[in-house]
Amino acid sequence: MTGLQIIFLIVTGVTLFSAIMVVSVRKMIHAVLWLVQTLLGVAILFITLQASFFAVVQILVFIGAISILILFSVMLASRVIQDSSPQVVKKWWLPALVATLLLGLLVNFLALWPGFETTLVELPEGSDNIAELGHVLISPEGYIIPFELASILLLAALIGAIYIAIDRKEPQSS
Amino acid sequence: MGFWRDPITFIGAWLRDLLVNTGLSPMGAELIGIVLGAGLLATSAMLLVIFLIWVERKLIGRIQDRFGPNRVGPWGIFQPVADMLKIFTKEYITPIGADKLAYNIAPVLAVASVLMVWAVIPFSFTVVGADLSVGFLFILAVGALGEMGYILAGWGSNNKYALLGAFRTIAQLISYEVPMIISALIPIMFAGTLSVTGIVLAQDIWFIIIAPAAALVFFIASVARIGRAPFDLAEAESELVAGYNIEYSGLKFGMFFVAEFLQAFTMALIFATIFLGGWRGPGAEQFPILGFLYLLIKTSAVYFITILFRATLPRFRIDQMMALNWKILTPFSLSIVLVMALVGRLVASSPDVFRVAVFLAVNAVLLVAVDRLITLNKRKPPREVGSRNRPVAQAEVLPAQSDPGASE
Amino acid sequence: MIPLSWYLIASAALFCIGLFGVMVRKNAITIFMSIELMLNAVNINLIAFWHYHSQMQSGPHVTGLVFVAIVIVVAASEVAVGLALIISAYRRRKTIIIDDLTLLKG
Amino acid sequence: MTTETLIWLLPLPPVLAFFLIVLFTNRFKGLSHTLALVGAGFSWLASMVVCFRAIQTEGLAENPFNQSIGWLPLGTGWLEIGVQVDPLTTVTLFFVAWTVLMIFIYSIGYHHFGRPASKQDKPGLPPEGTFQKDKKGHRHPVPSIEPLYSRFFALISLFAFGMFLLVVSNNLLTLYVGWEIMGLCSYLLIGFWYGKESARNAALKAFLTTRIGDVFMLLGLVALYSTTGTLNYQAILSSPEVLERLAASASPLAGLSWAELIGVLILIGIIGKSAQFPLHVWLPDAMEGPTPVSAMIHAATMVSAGVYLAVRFFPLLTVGWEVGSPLTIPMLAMGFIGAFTALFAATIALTQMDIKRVLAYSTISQLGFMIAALGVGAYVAAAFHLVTHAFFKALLFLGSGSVIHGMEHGVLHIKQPVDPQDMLNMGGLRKKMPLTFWTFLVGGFALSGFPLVTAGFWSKDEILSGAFNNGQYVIFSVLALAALLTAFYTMRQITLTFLGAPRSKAAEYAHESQPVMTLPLVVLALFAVSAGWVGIPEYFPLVGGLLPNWFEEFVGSMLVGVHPKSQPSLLPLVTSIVVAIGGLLLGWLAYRGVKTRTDPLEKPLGVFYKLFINKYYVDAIYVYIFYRPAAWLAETFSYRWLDLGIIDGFLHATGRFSVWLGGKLRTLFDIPVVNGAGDAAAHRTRDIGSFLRSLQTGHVQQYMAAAIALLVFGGLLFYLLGYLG
Repeated sequence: MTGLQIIFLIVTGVTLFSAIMVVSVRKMIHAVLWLVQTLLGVAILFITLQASFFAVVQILVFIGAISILILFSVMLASRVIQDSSPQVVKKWWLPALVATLLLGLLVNFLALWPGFETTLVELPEGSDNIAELGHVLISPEGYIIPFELASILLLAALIGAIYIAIDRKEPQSS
Repeated sequence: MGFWRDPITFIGAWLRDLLVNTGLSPMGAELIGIVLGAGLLATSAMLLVIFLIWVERKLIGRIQDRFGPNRVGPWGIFQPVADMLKIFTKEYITPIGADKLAYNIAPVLAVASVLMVWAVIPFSFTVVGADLSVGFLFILAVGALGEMGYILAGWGSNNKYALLGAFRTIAQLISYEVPMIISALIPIMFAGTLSVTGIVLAQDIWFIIIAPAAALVFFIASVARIGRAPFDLAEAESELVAGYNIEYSGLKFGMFFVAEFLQAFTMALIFATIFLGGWRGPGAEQFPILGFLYLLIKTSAVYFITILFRATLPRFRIDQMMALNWKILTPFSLSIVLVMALVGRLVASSPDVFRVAVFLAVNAVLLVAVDRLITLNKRKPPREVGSRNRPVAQAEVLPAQSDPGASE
Repeated sequence: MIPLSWYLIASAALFCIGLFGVMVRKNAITIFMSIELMLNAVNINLIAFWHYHSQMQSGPHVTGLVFVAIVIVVAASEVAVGLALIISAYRRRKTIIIDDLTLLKG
Repeated sequence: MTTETLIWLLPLPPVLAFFLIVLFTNRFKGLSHTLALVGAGFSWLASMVVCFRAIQTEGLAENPFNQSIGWLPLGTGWLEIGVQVDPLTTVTLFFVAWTVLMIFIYSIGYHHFGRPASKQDKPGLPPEGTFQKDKKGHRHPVPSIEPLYSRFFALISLFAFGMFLLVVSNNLLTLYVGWEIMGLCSYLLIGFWYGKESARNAALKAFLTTRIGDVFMLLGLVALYSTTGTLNYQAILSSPEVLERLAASASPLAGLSWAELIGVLILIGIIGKSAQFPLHVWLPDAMEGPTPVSAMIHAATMVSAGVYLAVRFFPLLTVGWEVGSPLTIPMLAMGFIGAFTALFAATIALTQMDIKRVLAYSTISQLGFMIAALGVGAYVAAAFHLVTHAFFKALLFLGSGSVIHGMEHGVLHIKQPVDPQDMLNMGGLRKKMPLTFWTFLVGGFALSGFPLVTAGFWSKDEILSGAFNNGQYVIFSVLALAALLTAFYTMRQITLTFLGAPRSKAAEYAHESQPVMTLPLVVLALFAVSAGWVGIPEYFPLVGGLLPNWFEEFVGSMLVGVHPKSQPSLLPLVTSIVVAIGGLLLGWLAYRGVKTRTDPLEKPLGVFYKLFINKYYVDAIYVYIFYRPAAWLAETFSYRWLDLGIIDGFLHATGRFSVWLGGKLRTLFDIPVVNGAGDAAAHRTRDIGSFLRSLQTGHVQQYMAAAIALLVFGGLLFYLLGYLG
């Protein structure tokens, strides 16, 4: 049990607990806060995996943009969401059973793989070379086409979101 | 001699040796050192704010032809301390219907997000909290946590004004993040790294000389991001009472207050670091203590300019604020990045003097062009909202002034 | 150091929690948050395998990171469009409770 | 740049100008004419450079500038197109470039550039003028700018392209392309004021009439290509074997060799283009177009293209002929048609009162001279007259345009409808428009062949001597008579227009045109005089031999075998001097005192006058012979009988039958069988659907739960199977 393992266990515990809170608390705002905590936990997991760039990106994108967007929409829609009524469906135990079974299955299948028990050692310095990542993303031998597709996807999402959410002044139907 | 050259490293080394000699494992000693250093840094930052508040009040007082604080201590220097003590003793009020979790966590987030920035700033050749390879991204990312704080404060207070203020703040912060990041791309591009230390080390020539246009955009955007005048419409007293923190009292309000000042100073610090060469200056490598001094001087200069901004410029309307961002700064910063990247490529291997001359010329052309464009496209004045004939208090119905001699 | 299996199990657990949330929550926005959880689980997996791969090949291999970047892009686009859809649905139907949005009921 | 490249590029600037104007600058009038002028200017410059280099080159006739490229891959080889500059091309290019440029410049003034636009002006009608306030606030009547100004410049640019293309091409195909482009432009420009019915009709008439000639010409080209396998000039005209073979082989048309058949077919095309009898009827009507168009298309360049082609194909037309031997069939046809047309048109011109129509008939007449010259083998004389005629006829047309302009100004001023083109309304314009008068006088004298000074004298004299020397005395005398009449009607025109006293108030208020219009007049007048000096025959008394007869040497080198050297003979010389001076004198005597609106020739000529003024009733005859039957065929036979009766009847019967058949099919097959099966399938589908719909609860989460449950179930199954097996 090294220090890193202890840190990992604590962080994972907090993360999973927060995730459970996300899906179970009644107040939506609190759910968002728990979500933020989960995402932070995931970011720390990234750091333990020596992917600090993506840890930071995780915070920047998921917390800085996505959570805030969700927070906004929660506030906009809060008038109709009564926090007092139950937030889960009546037969919630059935999906819970299914999810637990799935978890068991996944772990079982993964355990069949010989690399499952590999211990991850520390990578040499500069393994998450951002410059290298940038080169790969825009080099013709690398991932230029997925990268461009992702750009187009972002643009399309931008335009689509504006188009969908725009408040059209529709004629008053009698 | 070593102490005077570089006191912090000296003390750190001494402390570590001491702890190890007492029987602690080296890792534990390191841990204690980190905790102590972080605590020290946060505390000194907080103390700095007290001083900053006094400086700002004094300066604005001078500009507005007043004395400013002048009662407590020499030149009123202990006035913020007195205020702080007063704030400590105030009662905490939690409004009915407030969301307790959000209401209480918001001020903490606000202060923490600012303090976290300090972790990656190199204060001298040897002193840096954490030399992250993605340091600059880290600065932006923790800014996102601050946004979280504001929106939670606005929501948790269960107050319409607070919520409106929070919305405005978030809209402003998210919007101005765009030109800020884009213009910050230029130092990153020239330095070739995201590490803040790397950016400082790359500044043999200050980046403000190479890219004054980008520095200008960055400065404007960062002033807007900290929500100071002329971008202080989130807490526009005449419109929103006090913005997102209207319902806060006591120490929680104090935390927001501190966060605001600290943020202003931190922005000056970031600007000084990435555009003004950070701690660099003559002899700063040999005598790292000089690095502190240089950084302090540069930061103070930038901070002084933000105070001048605040004291001299009137507040923007919200549509003007948005128009400035989306119609001018964002396209402008994009074009700066494009042009600078191209020009940088073209003159990459030229001698420094020539490079700087070319960059200055290009920046001048860009600035003039954008100025021309703004002037040419000056729109007709926006439609007036509301009627021109507003009810105005008539002189004859005003009560007679009872105390003409009352001072401020 | 930490075994790979821990990461994989944590990621699977996070994924299943997200899945559970998607299946049981009534509120469209919370369902969205659950989907974010699932995406994060995927990212943990990807980065863990990136680490594993780099370790096995003894040298940096950024391919896994590219996947992560694209997953993040997809997540961002999905949130933008999805939240716009929710707002739009809210405007028309005045509800975002998923049980009330059953126009396609047979 | 090599000369060949330059020749390739030479026609292009005007067509670029055309596209630019049409596509982009249609709204900007100044820009449009600038573009057109720049285009024409570039072509002019290139032409001058090419001409200069061509003249410098030794033995140009044997080794012309020539370059071909493969254009269309055929089964056996390439259809080639290319450019060529030989002596004939050089002289043609020279006068084309000059006249085109001058007329472009002139057009700016003619269409009142710089004047205000009038609201009453409609596109497709000549501008009617408007009022303009001067500094003191007085309203002056001023002409207004042409509404379709840009279109005009676009079209003449396209026209210039066609002409340059025709001139520089080295094969009949591109020549034909240019030929047809010019035909199209001619149609569009005659109908430029399409609001006038007369203009529309004239445009249609010109198009259809020239089309007759063009169809025959195309037949000639096809025949030529099928017999020789090429359309290249050099391959056909410069190789004696090909010509021999053509002359020797018999064509399917009885009694004609291939050479004669092709010659006759091409000759018909030439007749159509150059407005020879009997296809001349379109040219006088073409005067409905703006005057620069008349000058350029219908006097200087396009109608010359026919003659140019005839000159170019002289070796083919005359194959088997030598000096002194009997004429070939195409030559005979050319000689008699040309001579007849020359006289015929000259007589009509005697009686016309419209200033432009007189010139139109004179053009027909002069073209007849050239065709007749070719008919008698006077190759060089024809080419020479082609050049000089282009200059002085362009000059005359532009001068008449200037006169009309001046008269229109008078009309505007007196505000009464007076025909500004009627010569009986003019008179005394000499003092009002001195520059126009003097240049017009130069042009007129050149046309009538005033001895020694003018270019027309030298070229016409050569034609007469050519006819005389070849023993064609009939043709010679007819041409001499035509020349006399030419001088007469020219003097008649000058006298009526410029001399004497004004015969209407409009003429009193006429005044000189702008410099932009008079400058081209002056330039062309210089050429109308000096163009003759390059071809003074050596035997001529007094002045002969002072200047070398460069033209004959240069152009004459084109003819390898037959080279009729001009021989000294006094009779034609005396004749031409006498007819020229006599005609001019007679004209002046007859018309100097005209004060009323009657022609002094009306009484003495009697029934002939009526014949002349009605143009020998040719148009009326055409209406009876061609138009009426064609109209009957179209209206009664084709439309009433064929279309309505037979075709429609058949269609209606088919329709009724189909309706009946469809009804039967529907009641007997479609409803019971197809519909029944379809309905049954649909009903069953609906039943199954309504059973399955209960699965669709509309709750997304239930779907998802079901899908995941299925996955888990499958996984378990797989796991168990793996565990067992």
